[in-house]
Amino acid sequence: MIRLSSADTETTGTDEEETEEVVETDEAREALLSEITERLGDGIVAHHIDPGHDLIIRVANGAWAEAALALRRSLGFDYFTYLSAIDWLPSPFGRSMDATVDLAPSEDPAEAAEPGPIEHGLCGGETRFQVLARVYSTRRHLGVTLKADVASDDDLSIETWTGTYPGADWHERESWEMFGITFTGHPGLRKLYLPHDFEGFPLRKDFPLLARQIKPWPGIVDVEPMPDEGDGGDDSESGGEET
Amino acid sequence: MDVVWGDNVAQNIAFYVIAIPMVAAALKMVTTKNVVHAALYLVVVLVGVSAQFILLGAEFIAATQILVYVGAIVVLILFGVMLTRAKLGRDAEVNNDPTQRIAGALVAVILFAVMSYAIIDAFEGTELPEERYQPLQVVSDSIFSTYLVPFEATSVLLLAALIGAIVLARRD
Amino acid sequence: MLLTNFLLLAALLFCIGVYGVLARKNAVLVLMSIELILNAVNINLVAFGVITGTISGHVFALFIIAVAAAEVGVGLALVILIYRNRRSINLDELDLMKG
Amino acid sequence: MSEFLRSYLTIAIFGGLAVVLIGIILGAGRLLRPTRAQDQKYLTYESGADAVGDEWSQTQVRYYIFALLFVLFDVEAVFIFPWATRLEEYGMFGLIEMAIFIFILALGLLYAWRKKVLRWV
Amino acid sequence: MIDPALGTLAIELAYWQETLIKVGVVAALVPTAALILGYVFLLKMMSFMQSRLGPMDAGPFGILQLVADGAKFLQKEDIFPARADKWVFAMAPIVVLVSTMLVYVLIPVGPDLVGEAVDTGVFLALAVSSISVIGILMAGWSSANKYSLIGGMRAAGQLIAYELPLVLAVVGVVIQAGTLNLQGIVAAQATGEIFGWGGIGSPFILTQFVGFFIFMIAVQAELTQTPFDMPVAESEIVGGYQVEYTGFRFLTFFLAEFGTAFAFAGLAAVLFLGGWWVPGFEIDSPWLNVLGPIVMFIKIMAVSFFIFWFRFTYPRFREDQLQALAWKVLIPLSLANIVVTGVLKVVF
Amino acid sequence: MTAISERRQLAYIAAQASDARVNVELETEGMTLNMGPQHPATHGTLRIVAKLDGEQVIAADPIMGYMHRGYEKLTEVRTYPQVTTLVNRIDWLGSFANEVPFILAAERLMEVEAPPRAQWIRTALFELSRIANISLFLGDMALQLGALTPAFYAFRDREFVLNQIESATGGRFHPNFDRIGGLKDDLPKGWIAETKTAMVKLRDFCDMLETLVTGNEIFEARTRGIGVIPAEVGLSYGLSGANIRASGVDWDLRRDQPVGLAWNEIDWKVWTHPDGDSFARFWVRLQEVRESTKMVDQLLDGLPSGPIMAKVPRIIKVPAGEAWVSTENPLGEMGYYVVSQGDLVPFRVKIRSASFNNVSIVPWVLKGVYVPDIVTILASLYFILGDIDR
Repeated sequence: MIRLSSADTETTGTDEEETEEVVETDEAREALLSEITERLGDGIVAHHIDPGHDLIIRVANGAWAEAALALRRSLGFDYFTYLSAIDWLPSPFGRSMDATVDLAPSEDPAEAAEPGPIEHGLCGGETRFQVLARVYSTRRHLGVTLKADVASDDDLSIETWTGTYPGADWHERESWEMFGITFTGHPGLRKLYLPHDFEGFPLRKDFPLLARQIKPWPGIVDVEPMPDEGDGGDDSESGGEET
Repeated sequence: MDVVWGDNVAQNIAFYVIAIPMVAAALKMVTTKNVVHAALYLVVVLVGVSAQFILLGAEFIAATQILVYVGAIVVLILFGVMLTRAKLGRDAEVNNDPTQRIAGALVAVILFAVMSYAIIDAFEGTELPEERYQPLQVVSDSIFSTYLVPFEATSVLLLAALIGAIVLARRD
Repeated sequence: MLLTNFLLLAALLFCIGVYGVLARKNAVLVLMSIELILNAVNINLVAFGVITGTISGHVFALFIIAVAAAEVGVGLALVILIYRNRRSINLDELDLMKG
Repeated sequence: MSEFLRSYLTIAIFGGLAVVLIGIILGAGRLLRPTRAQDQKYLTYESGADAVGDEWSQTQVRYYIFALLFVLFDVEAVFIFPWATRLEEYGMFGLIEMAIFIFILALGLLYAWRKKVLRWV
Repeated sequence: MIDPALGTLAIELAYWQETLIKVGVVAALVPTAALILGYVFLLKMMSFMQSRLGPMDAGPFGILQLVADGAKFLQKEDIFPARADKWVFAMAPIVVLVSTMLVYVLIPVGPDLVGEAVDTGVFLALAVSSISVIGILMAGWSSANKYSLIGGMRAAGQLIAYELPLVLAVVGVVIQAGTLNLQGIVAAQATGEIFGWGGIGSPFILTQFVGFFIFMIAVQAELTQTPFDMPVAESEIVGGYQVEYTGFRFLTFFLAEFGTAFAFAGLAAVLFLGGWWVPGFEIDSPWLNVLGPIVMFIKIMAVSFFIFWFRFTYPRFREDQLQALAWKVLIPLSLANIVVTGVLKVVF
Repeated sequence: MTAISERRQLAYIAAQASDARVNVELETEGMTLNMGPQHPATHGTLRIVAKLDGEQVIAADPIMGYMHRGYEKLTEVRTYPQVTTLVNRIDWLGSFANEVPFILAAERLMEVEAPPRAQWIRTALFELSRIANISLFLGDMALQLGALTPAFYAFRDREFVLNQIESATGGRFHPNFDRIGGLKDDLPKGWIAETKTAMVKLRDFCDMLETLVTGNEIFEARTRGIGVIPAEVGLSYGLSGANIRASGVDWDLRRDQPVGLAWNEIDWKVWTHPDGDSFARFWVRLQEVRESTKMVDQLLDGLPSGPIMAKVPRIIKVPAGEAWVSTENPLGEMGYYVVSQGDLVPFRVKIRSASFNNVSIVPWVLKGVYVPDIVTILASLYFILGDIDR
């Protein structure tokens, strides 16, 4: 097929420079943060602003439901985006799966590689599991990502959001079946996707992905050349991680 | 055989061809344990009655029988059945206890004996007239002259039935 | 064609209907048996109408069909009402009148 | 008379014919079609899942009132037809008779309408 | 009563010979009618309306497609669901088809070409067509399936709601013709005059257009065709009362549906469009025994065209809307039509 | 429109309330009807268990998972470019649109930006996949209501768009065309003119459908006032896209959050409808398809020149960080929360698919409707099973 070059386009104009406004400070989100802080006070453990993009707030476990209520009722965050969870445990089956050493298939996953220390993402964390959710205000056109630790590593529970955002119902059910996090006060934590007698929590990092156990990670088999590099004969190099 | 065998052989055959399934269906109707089956047996009886009307020359009544009884009343009964209980298969609780059933059978048999005696005694050998077809207009003229008052009363009766049924079937 | 044929058939249907009314507990079945009786009467009416050569039998049969329609309508409405109140349409359980 | 009965005999023959026709076709089908019994085939279809609860359960369809209305108006139609064929002879008197009849039954329809039972619930 | 024998063609036949001929003709007619309607309308017209060709492989332009389908259905296993009520399940399609067949007997296609011209003609035709409700209820109940039951109930509710407008719409015609006999109705139209001009007779559609309108809507509903096809609504109850049927028993419902479409189109042609009479001929001219069937066929196809056109064009009503339409619009309208027709008949 | 529709809504709500009362009066035992997984109205394998009273729904419970493929788990063992092939199977009718937010999230973490030309082509392909997706809905909605014919027109005219997508990307359904830092290839010769012709055809299709369907009394009777979702309720359930715009919420991520795509450079309009019923949802989608065809025209007219690929490393390792990117996909808001720990593979990807939330309102909205309305409402909410189950 003949690929046309950019010259084929009739109008080559509109090259007005993309407004490269690298907003280092984000006033709207700063203001929002202070508003939320005002409402929640000590409930806020940490926060992070990605200028121009996002505001991430980590609230205390006990302030989880209260945060939702405050955001919806007082601050006009009417739109519920999602609710999910993260398992911060480094994969026992190897970090990033990009090296041959990761693949050592072992009968006992626990001893295959001792998991490294837990590295929490933005806003830090205390527990292995974190719940995260996002709400959005259709009037301010701003969204907030909320994070919270579960009660403790032994008690994976947190308050439900269903009272504030009914849409959280299914998301909480999903998090419950995938991570085993209990949402206290949820009207009916039933399996959403999995068969009702399924055992285990598939999205936990220590839940083995059977397909990978049977057929090991093939490595990066095909890396395309960049368009401007032509057919570059160095595929062998790029696919070098094959096992 | 002169009691049951009349002059016109073809018509007699027709009569028995219709009557025997009718009686059989009627008997099944009062003995089956499935309510929907009973309603369907009733359909057989009703269609049979309609055919007997034809034999008697009452064409319009026969068509009415089909339109109203088969097309409407049976449908109403089927609805009623399905609204209350219509299990597939047998339904244990449709009959009274055996003593009452035997008593009922006894009553029916005695009644039939008496009636058939009376009928044969009174009308034995009476032939129906060969020309017994009654055209529709005769029926019509009769309704709209002699029987005008019953006719109008019918409408009031139907209205009353409708209102009664609505009041009963709906609880306000 | 003998008159007695029809009269005996009607009598038979009538008696079967009577048996049905006496032997059945289910209200709908009792109603159906009553229909049987009414049909037996209709056959009689038309048959006698033919024998007497008048039209009255036919007309009365028509009126009886009309009455039967009204009767079934109200009867079934009653049955449905009873069913709704008592979850049963067995007539022997209905001793409301005994107080 | 016999002509009259004959015409209905024809109709009866036609009724019988329909039954015989289907009988023949289904009989022919029996020779052609396979019969391989498998339990799965005889299950009740309910969109691929096992039936919830009883395969058959009672519906509470409340169109009883519709059926009743239908019966009553059907009876009305039965009386209208003979009248319609003879209206020319009855003239104005017949017209008024029937108008009263229709009016009274229309009252029933109106009553049902006002009572809001003409709704599919 | 009109002599049913083919007397005017000067052929004397015994009753049994005549009946045999009629039986043969009607037995061939019902499937043929279903095939013609199915092919012309369901396959081809629908395809062209939907910008596709439709079947093209079986026979020239796919005219044998339905025959091939029929042969296929014959080879399908005849499955009775385990929980079904076997006898009722087996009988239901037969009841429906018998009710269709009986209507055919009554429709005249020529002065002498009629299964039977009985005096209660149109009344009897409407009466026997109402038997199909029982068959449908039987099918719905006996299948032991929830979709079937809902479909059967809907069908019954719908058929009874539209039986009445159907019956009442005809009354206007009966008042004008003064007879229930279908041959009489044709004769009444043939001898009628439009403001003193009798060139084309007086088809009742001109005076009974309200009746015709109601009749056609009711026919559409009686046939459970879109927009009134809730009893078989595929997207809701997946075929309704037919859902558990397989093979030829299933096809029987289809045959009955198309057969009934043809029959009702025929009834509409007789009642409203002048029937088999051709302008310019005497009402008892023997030529009409030849031309009549052709004229009737053309009229039936024209009426069927409208029936199927609506089928392919409209979405489906909801059951409550349909009931409301029947009870709140069509029945009062048809009652008013009767009264108005009666008044006009008496006054003029 | 508003005044009339408010009255309609009120009448509808009143009717519903009275129906509910009637039911309590009649207190009958219900029947449980199972719709799906193999049911024509469920576009795949959704299953709705509805408790019925007569033909009225007392409670409805959607059951899914028949097509759960565990994408969130699978992404954790695939490199970033490989994830693209996975995610374009989420909403299989608008595949290209699924790839974009994930790629954008990865780009943000890598602090790479695609060149303008790539962005514009991305936007154009995005809109094309929206047209391909929603035009199917337009036909299907009528089909679910029993009108067979519009579905055939929809399939016929959608083909024009699929052809264009195929000739640009090589794949009709699963293009896998988007790359971190740009696109796989530039557009083929003559594509722009062909696409514009196709857009004209699609506009004709929209006009035809508008006359064919929206003017139809039965269609209106079946959809007006059916399944009314007030804006507030819809938002709290997380309804997005046309579903929430049909409830009068003037919110479109293309306008309000134009993440690195060209939407804010062209002239277009966000369509809303105040009613919030099934008709409104259909109507808004119909307008959106037409609007999208105009957008594609503008995008192709204004296509900037330049490279289509930014400089990115051969083997993509994404620096540690977290990013949330969502776009206005054909079905609604679709977003990815990507957590990277500096590896070849993502540490965790939360896939926020639109249909999941759109369907979660089903138990609420189906309460008290008739069985036929289940189909109407499900069709008008428009979901793709893969988008629910992921």
